[in-house]
Order: sequence, then C-alpha cells, then structure tokens
Amino acid sequence: MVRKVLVANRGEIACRVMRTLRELGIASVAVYHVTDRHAPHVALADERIELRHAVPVSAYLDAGQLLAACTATGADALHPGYGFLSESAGFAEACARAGVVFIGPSPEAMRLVGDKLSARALAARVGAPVSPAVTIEDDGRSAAALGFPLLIKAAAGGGGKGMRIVRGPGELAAQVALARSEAERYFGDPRVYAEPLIERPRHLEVQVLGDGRGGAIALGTRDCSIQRRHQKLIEEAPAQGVPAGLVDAALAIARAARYGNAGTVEFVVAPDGRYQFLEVNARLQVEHPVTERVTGWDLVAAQLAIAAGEPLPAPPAIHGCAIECRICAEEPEHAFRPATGRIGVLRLPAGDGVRVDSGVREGQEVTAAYDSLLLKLVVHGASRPEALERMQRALAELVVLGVATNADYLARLIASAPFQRGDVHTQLIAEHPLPAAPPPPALGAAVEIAAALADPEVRRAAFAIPEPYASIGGFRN
Amino acid sequence: MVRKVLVANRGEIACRVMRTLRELGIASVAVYHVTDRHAPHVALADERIELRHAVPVSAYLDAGQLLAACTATGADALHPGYGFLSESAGFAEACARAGVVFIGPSPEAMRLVGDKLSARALAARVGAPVSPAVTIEDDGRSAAALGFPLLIKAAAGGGGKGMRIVRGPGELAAQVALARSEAERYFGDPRVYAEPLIERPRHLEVQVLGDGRGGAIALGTRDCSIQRRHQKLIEEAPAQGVPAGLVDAALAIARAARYGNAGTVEFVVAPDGRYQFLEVNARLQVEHPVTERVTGWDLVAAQLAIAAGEPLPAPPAIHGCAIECRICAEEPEHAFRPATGRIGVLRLPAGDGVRVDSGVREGQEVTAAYDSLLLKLVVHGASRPEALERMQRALAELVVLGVATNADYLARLIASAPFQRGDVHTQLIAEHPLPAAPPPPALGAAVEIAAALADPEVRRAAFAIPEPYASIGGFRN
Amino acid sequence: MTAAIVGRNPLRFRVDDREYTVAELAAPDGEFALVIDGVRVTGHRHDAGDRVFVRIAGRTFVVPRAGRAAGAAGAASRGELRAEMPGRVVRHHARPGQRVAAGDPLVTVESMKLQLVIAADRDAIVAALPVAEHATFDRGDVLASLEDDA
Amino acid sequence: MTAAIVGRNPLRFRVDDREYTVAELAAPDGEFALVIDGVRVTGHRHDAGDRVFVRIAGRTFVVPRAGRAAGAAGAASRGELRAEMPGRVVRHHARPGQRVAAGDPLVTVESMKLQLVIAADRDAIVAALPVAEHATFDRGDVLASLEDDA
Repeated sequence: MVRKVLVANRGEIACRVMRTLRELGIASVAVYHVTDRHAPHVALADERIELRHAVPVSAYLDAGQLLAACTATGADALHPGYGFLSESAGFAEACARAGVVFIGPSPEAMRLVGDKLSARALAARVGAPVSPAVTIEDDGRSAAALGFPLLIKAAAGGGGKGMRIVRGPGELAAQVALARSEAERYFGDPRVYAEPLIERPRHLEVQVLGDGRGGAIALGTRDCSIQRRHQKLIEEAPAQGVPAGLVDAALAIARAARYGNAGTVEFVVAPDGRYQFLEVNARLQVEHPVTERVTGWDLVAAQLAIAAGEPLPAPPAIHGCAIECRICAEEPEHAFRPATGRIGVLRLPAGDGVRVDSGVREGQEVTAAYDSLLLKLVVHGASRPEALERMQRALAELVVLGVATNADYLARLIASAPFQRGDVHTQLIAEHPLPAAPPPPALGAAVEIAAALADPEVRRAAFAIPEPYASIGGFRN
Repeated sequence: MVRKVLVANRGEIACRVMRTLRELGIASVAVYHVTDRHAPHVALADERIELRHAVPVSAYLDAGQLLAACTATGADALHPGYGFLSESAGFAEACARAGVVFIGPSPEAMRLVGDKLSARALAARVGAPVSPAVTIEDDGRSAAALGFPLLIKAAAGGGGKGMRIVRGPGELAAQVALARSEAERYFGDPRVYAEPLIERPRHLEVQVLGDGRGGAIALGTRDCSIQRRHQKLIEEAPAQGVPAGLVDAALAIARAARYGNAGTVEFVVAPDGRYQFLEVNARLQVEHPVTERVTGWDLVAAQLAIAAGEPLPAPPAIHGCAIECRICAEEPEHAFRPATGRIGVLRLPAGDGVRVDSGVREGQEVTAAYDSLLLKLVVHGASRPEALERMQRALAELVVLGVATNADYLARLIASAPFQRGDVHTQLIAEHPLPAAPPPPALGAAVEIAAALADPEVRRAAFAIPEPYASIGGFRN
Repeated sequence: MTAAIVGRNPLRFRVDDREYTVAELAAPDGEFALVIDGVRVTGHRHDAGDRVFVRIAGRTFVVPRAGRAAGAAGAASRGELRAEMPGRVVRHHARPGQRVAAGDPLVTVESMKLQLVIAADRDAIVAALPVAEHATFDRGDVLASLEDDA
Repeated sequence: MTAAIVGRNPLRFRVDDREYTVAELAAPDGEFALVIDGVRVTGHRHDAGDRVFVRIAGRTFVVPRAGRAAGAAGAASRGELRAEMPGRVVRHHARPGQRVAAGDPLVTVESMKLQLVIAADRDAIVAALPVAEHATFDRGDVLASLEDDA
C-alpha cells in the first residue's frame, strides 16, 4: 500500500481524493498555482507544493514540476483526478520511470482506449455494437456514403471537442476542414472520422473496475444525457431502460483491453433502444459519486486497492437512486457562457441523503483561469421521485452569491415534465431553453428594495446611522 | 396527508424535520423565542411565529402559544421533535382537542410507556426480561432484600434524572430520600423504586415503528453505551452482539402497547449477555440518524406516513455501520460542564458518507438557556472500521471556535483501544478520563504565537501597518 | 425598475410607480429580513459592487447598479455625491457645466490615507464641485452635485 | 507561557525562553498561516476577546488573554493605551496616581458617533491621561498611560 499520495489536481476532485486518503491513513500532498493558494484543496492536504507558471492551468499540466514535487515530499504515488494529465499515457510512463505509482490504468491500456479508432476496433472485435464509421482521408466525400446527418469526430478526441454535425453534402468539406483544424489544435492530431448522427440519443455509461490482467467488474450504470455544449450537467444512477447486453459489452471491452483501475465505458442509445459504443474514459469521472451512493462503495479507495495489486471484489448491489447536479459558474440564459466574480456568500445544503463535493469557499475569486465547475450536489433516495424531491430541496438550500451559477436553471430543468418522466436525451437542453419566469410584482419589488438597502448611501438616507458601526462585526441590529 | 406542520422545537432537530417536510412538499412553521431569532431553524421554515416568555426554554414548553400558533398559521399538524413537549400525553390530547394532528404516539400509549412502573409491568406481561424491582414505600429497608449495589429510580423518570446508586445498607435511607426529592422536583411525582445495579452494562435499543393498532416493525438496533452524566454521547447502528430475543421482546412490547408512530425500546445488557427491559422512549430519538443511514429510510417521513394512517411497510434491510457523535458545548476536562460563547468560526466536514445535522450557525451565541447540543456528526461506512475512520476524518475537519466543545475529546475516545474493539459500556467515560496530552513544545509555541498575532496591538507592533485596512474585507495579504 | 426612497418614519420606497412601506429587521451576515407592506421577506444578499445579488424564495436575482460610485461617496439624494468620511480633495476631474457619463471620474479624495475616486452615478451635467482642490471636508459634505441633462 | 515580540525584520517571538523566527502568510477569514523557524504552520483562529481559540493539527487550544482592553484602544507598548481612530474624549474615569484593576474604565471616548470605554488592561497605577475631557485626539495618540504597581 502507498504511504503518501500527491494529488495532481485542484477543486472539488482534489478535496474528494484527499478525504479518502485521510480515512485510509495515507498522507496527502496538494499542488497549487499561486492563484489557488487559498483554495480548499490546499488547506485540506497534509503537505503542499506550489507549482509555478505564468498560466494557471498550465501549472497543473507541468509533468516535470509534479514529479519534482513527488520527489521533494517523498510521495510514492500520484492521483491524477480527472482532466489535466489524468489520461496522458506519456505522463503515466514518466511516473513509472520516476518510481511513482500512477493511480490509474496502465499506459498501454490508456493508449489503446484513448485513441477513438483503436478503441472502436477493440469494441467491434469483442462484439460490441459500433457505428458504421468512415475514416476521412480526403476532403470528406468518402463519408457521404453514410448518408446525412453525419457526425465528424477527432480520432484523438473526447469531451465534445472537434465534433461537428453535418446536415447535408453542401457543408461537408467545410466542416471536415474545421474539425481537422480543431483536432489539430486541441489534440495535436488532425485525424478525423465520420459516423451517422443519432438524433435525440441518451448517453448511458457503465462504471467498471479492471484488475489490469483481464478481469473486470461492473458497478452499475449511469444516465448522463443532460448535457450542454457536449458536457454533462446532471447524471443519475442507475440508468433507466438499459438495453440488454450493454453492461456485458462494457465488461467485454474492459477485459479485452486488460484495463486496470476505474474506468467508464460510454454508449449512445437511440430512441429505438439500439445502442453503440462511444468511448472509454480511462479515469475517475466527475459523476462517480452517484455510483458511490447507490453502491455504498468508495471509488477512490477501490482505485488505491487496485493500484496495490489487490484482487477485485465481487460486484456490489445497487440501492435506490442517486442524482448529481454540477453547479457551475455560468449563465444559462446566455448559452451557458462562463461567469466570473467573487463568491461573497456561500451556504451549502445539508441533511439526510445530501452530499456536497465542493471545491470552493466563501471569499474565493472565480476567474476564467480554470474550469467553471464550483461544486457538485449529490443526492440519494430510495426511489427516483424521492431523489428528485431531495435534489430540489438541496438546490433550494444552496446559496451562491457573487458569481452567476446554473443552480436556478437546474431547479427548473428538474421540475420540467420531460425530466420528471425520465424522458431525457442529449439535446433536451438545447430544445428546451426554460427561461426564468419574470418575478411577480411583489417579489420584483422586494428584490429591488433589498438590493437598494445593500447600498451604504441608501442605508444612510433611510436610517441615518453611521454605517461602519452598523455593518462591522456580528449581526446588525 | 397533512399540508402544513408546525415544528414545536428548535436546533438541529427542528432543521432536520423541516428538511423532510420540504422534500414532501409540506409547508413548515417554525416557532422561536427572541433569543433564537437568528437560529437556522427560523430561516429554514416557510413561516415563523415568535413565542414570548421571560425564560427562553419555557417558550418552547408553552402549549397555549404553540396551539395558538397552529391556529394563526393554519398548521394542521405538529411535530414535537425530542425533549420539550414530545412525551407529554397532556399536550398530545390538547393538540387533538384543537384539531391538530400530533405526530407521535397516542396519549394512551404515551401514558402507558411513560410511567416506568406500568411500562415494566407491560414488559413482564409479554415475557420480556425485567429486573427484580421493589417499589419503595418505606424508608428503603424494603429494597435491601435485593442486595447491593442497588439503583434507585423515579417511577415517572427518564434521562438519568432522580437516579441514585446505593452501594451498601448504610446509605440506603439517605439516598432514597434524595431520590424522592429529585423525582418530586423534576417530574412532580415522588414515587421511586429499586433494582439491582448491573455494573458496566451496555445500553442497547431497538427502533420500532408501530401502527397504533397492535402492529409494529423493527428498524434494527443501536448501541448507545457511550454516555456521560447518564446522557448519550456516541451512538452506533447496528449494535454488535445483540442477545437473542431482544428485538422480539421490543416488538412484543410495542405491539402490546398498541404503540403508534416511531419509538425506541431500550435495554440494559450485562457483561454476561443477560438483558433487561429499561424503558420506552415515545418519540423520535436524538440518535435516529444512525438508523436512517443503515436502513436508507427517512424516519420523519415514516412518522408522517403513519400519522396519515398508512400501513406499516415491510422492515428494511440493514447496510453497513453508522456512527453518530453529539458535538456539545461543554468541557470534558471539567466533568463535561456546559460551556458558553459566540461561535466565531464554524467549518463543517463534508464528503462521502458524512452527514451533519446542525442547529447552529457562525456568529451564533451559545448560552446556558438551552441544551448544549450544537450539532451531530453522522457517518456511514461499509463496516465499523470504515465508519470509525470516517468519523475521525469528520472530527478532524470540524472547526468550532468561540465556545469549548467535546469534539477533540470524542476523537481521543474513538481512537482509544476499548472503543476501537467495541468493548464499550455505560461507565467507560467515567473510568477512562482520556485527558489531552500536553502539546509538544513546537506545537505549543505555534499556538501561542498564532494567538498573539490575533491581537491587533501585537500585529501593529509586529508589522506597523494600519490594522483597519489590513483586516477589513476579504483576505488579508 | 429601481427602488427610490420616498418617505421616512415609516420608511417608504417607490418601485415601478408603486409605493411600499418597509421595515428592516436584524439579520445575520449575508442575509436580510424586511417587512414590506406588512409581509415579512427574508433572503440572502451580497453586494458585489457593480451589482447586488439577492436570493429570495429559491431564486437568485442580480440587480445591476448603474454608475455606482466607488469608495467613499455615493448618491444620498439623486443630485448629490456626499463624503462618507472626513478627508481632503486631491483633484477635480471635471468642471461645473461639463457633461459627464455614468462612471466618469469627478473628484479624487484622500481619506484615512487612501485615495478614492468619486465617479458620476449617471449621465448628467456637473452642477457644482463645492470643495476646492486641496481643501478638507467633513463626513456628509457634498463633494459634487449633478443635474439632469434635459 | 505567552509569546512576546523580541525582534522585527525578521519578526521574532520568545515563548518559554525559546526564540522563534516568524513570517505570516495571507490566509482566509478565520484561518492563519505562519512560517515558524522555516516550518509552515496553518490552522484556524478566532479572537473571542478575553481568549483566543486556535486550532492546529486537529486540536483546539484556548489561550486566555489576561486583562485585554475592550474597544477602541489597546496596549501598543506595555504602558500606553493609544487611540485606534480619531475622536474626542468624553470623560475621565480615573485620575493620575490612582490604582486601577484590570478592566476598570479609564476614559470614555467618542469616535464616529459611538461612545467607547477604554479600560485598564492590567492591575496598575494611572500614570497620565494626556488628552483632556472634551479635547479631540488623532489616531495613535496616547489616551492613558499606566505604570506597574511595584
């Protein structure tokens, strides 16, 4: 077993990993860019090392500084979290060369599943349904045989980047050129391929644990169909209406890849129930807590056990329903563009069945330097309706002021009839903008009056008391 | 089903009840004394009514004002929480007369189990083991036949009040007189009885739900042996080493009492495994969350369903282990005397498997006017060792500054060998004071230096900067 | 839609041509509690400078504050920018009669060793800058008065 | 065991006959971050007036602060109580030469329209009350000086 783990990440996932490390009696090392010096993950760790870089996000991508930090602190393992270097086979190799255990799959398995074309080939070999795809080596005309609409994807891609929808032959060449240039820019690899577009699909995925020697177990399914800008916003476990054979297909892929550690096999499910392999995510996912809540398992602890060579346990039973909402600094009414500001008031929900994985604190500045994810609300209930009520309660209790968030939008979305029915697909948000209703006059006036009374000058005019004494320390009275 | 519930309580239990009400779409009404006007339960409710009384705690005991508040707000039901009027048969009757549903057992069942002598008789009638007791009507010599040591208890008692230990015949008469006068003072009823004292017993209890018509189910057991001043401090579910027949005895008692709603049947278990009926608590207990965590059930929702006349569900399965720590404003090093102060810094633990039921907020004044319970930490793990590690992590993350608490003491207690082994009994705390080790010199010096630098004058001497600007707003830099 | 004070004792605001009687109750940091026309309204609030975040009834509203003066002064009545603490005028940035836009600097002042810029809270014409450069002023003194550009 | 400043640049404290070099890092509200003899020490801290709560390494310590002066002044050097903001002396509660106990009121001052009582921070004899009743003072002015009762 490892004794000290450097967590090569920030925000909520770094905090979440460190909490398990503490429970297991393993020391934790935080890394941070100076802009994150007051961030919760730095306070939560046993030790901390500053990463220096002019660009904040680049600090967390600097393999050399991360490995030097392992050496400096004597960390014998590294947890990559998600994003950043979590799916870099080269970095996993560098860790191995430095004698640091990389908590994740082997570089070989990462490479195999990380390339979409080789992953598709693997899936097809074990009999998992894959889309009829065409690797595009010309200006796109080779893909036209698939018919329209088409989806063009980057071979090295993921996370929706480099993805283009082509609705007719006229736009094919232009979109292929755009997809190639995005793929080159994001992944350093211009290869693209085309497949038929499935309209209104669901996004289902299987959480797997592999032992790296051909063994794998499934920890149930997740429905992650609620997306905006190709990124997940709400996830739930277990998924409803899982097509027969889907979980077995995921296991066959994980086993054939000799996949080690925690991973996710993603599928697209058409409205008629047919499904296709999408990709493998070779890391802990943002949405892993919903699986933890319905299985009672700690996935980070499971990752550490696998990294220590322990055998896989028997697959867990699934209890109830869990839902996660990603609370992001963004403006749903402006195409979900990221928002910035200082978090002046932060009140987190509590109570039975509510888990909050937060990476922020009151007083923290939210900038464009990092991802917009602030925190995750995760609820668990005996049934989906109970979980939905609990999520609405949690969203109502949550207070984030000082930066715009998607919390109110998520409450409207969860209250909407399609979501309540479970009638979800990846285009739901795009098709249902769900603008906020204008406030009734009394509420609107209350908002204006409350806002006005936040102004020291208005307060002076209203109450004629010396404001410094009225607002410093404790409660106003 | 009820539409609006007045929660006749304060602190964490009022918040906890209101959260379930919100999830069920039932409106909540808070009541509060002016000293509680900034308390969390007032903010969490949909409506709020002030109770006026010169003595804060008396406000929450004022049946007339509570029923008037129900009328004023249109509340059609009342949840009493625990303590205060929760076990008052007279108040339950007054609610019924006023047309307000009392969420709890019937007045008849309350009276039957509330009197220790009639409860003992009932338990004996259904074949549950009861101690050989002697009702004392003389100066105590009638009890001497039981042998020593003896325990003298109040017939109308509970919560350890009016309880006296008698180790030999010489002190019998004096202790009987003291017990009578305490019983008269606390319960208005001087009747006392004696039973043989069991040394180092465990306190085990069974959570039951009754339908009020002779049906009852058990929701598993709890071990509440860790006590100080006859009050529970740590509880866990399920209990280990539950004697055969104990759960059935609890069910037989609940059924014979035609007990309705949630209740707890308590037992004392001797080191040799023999057990005796202790008493029935006719309300939701402080420690109910550990049962919620291992069953996945919401006990307040279950109470409301029973109050609405719904049939009892099938008993739940038990998953893993849950532990609760009561975080109280008190000084363990001074016989756990209550402490007061303003909560200047409050940081609550988070993460997987940690639930916090809090009744306080940062900035709140903790006075001697109310019970010393500030909040409850509840953890759940797949096993007892996992739950214990998680509790240690939660206690390490918890920060309560401004008033002394028992949190550090609880961490030492949980780390102690007897507790880790599960070798617990109700005298454990009294026998193991577990004083804090003096800090090592470097830590002691750091504490003194950090404390000195909290002083504006020391800061000025140290840094010679104008303090108002250094400390107002956001982070110091 | 903004709220303007139209009366005191009792405090009255006008919003959107309707008037409301308002009383303020004590509230913890980050919260507010008002009684508006006899109805208690509570919520959370954060003053982010150029905008105020208000959360009531499970909804969060962001109320922009146009041309808010930074620092030591604000608009006590619509035409006047008054000092919040004693100090000294360092510099004028405009002349009486000059047309200014919301946010344009009017006066730089020094108070408690900090320099602060008083800016116009709306598009207007400068009516007066009553305190001369280098002169001192007291709390409540008018630093600038504006008149509508009509 | 208390910490006394014994040097600046670098800042040095003496605790229990040992000296420590101390640097302070920025920290969020309710927290502190120090470097003591090269070792980073972080934790939570709350100044409760008569005592300071310090939480380090999962343990909470309560450090009493004997005879702390309440309000707008404190002991800059051991003998002097200085004003933290400008104001006016309302009243003297003691005369030079008088013996006072820790917590006894010395001077009532008015600053920013609030009246505050300056109290003795220890048992001592009043050496001087340099600002006369009704006279004004500036930030940093000595309001009272005490000498040891020896």
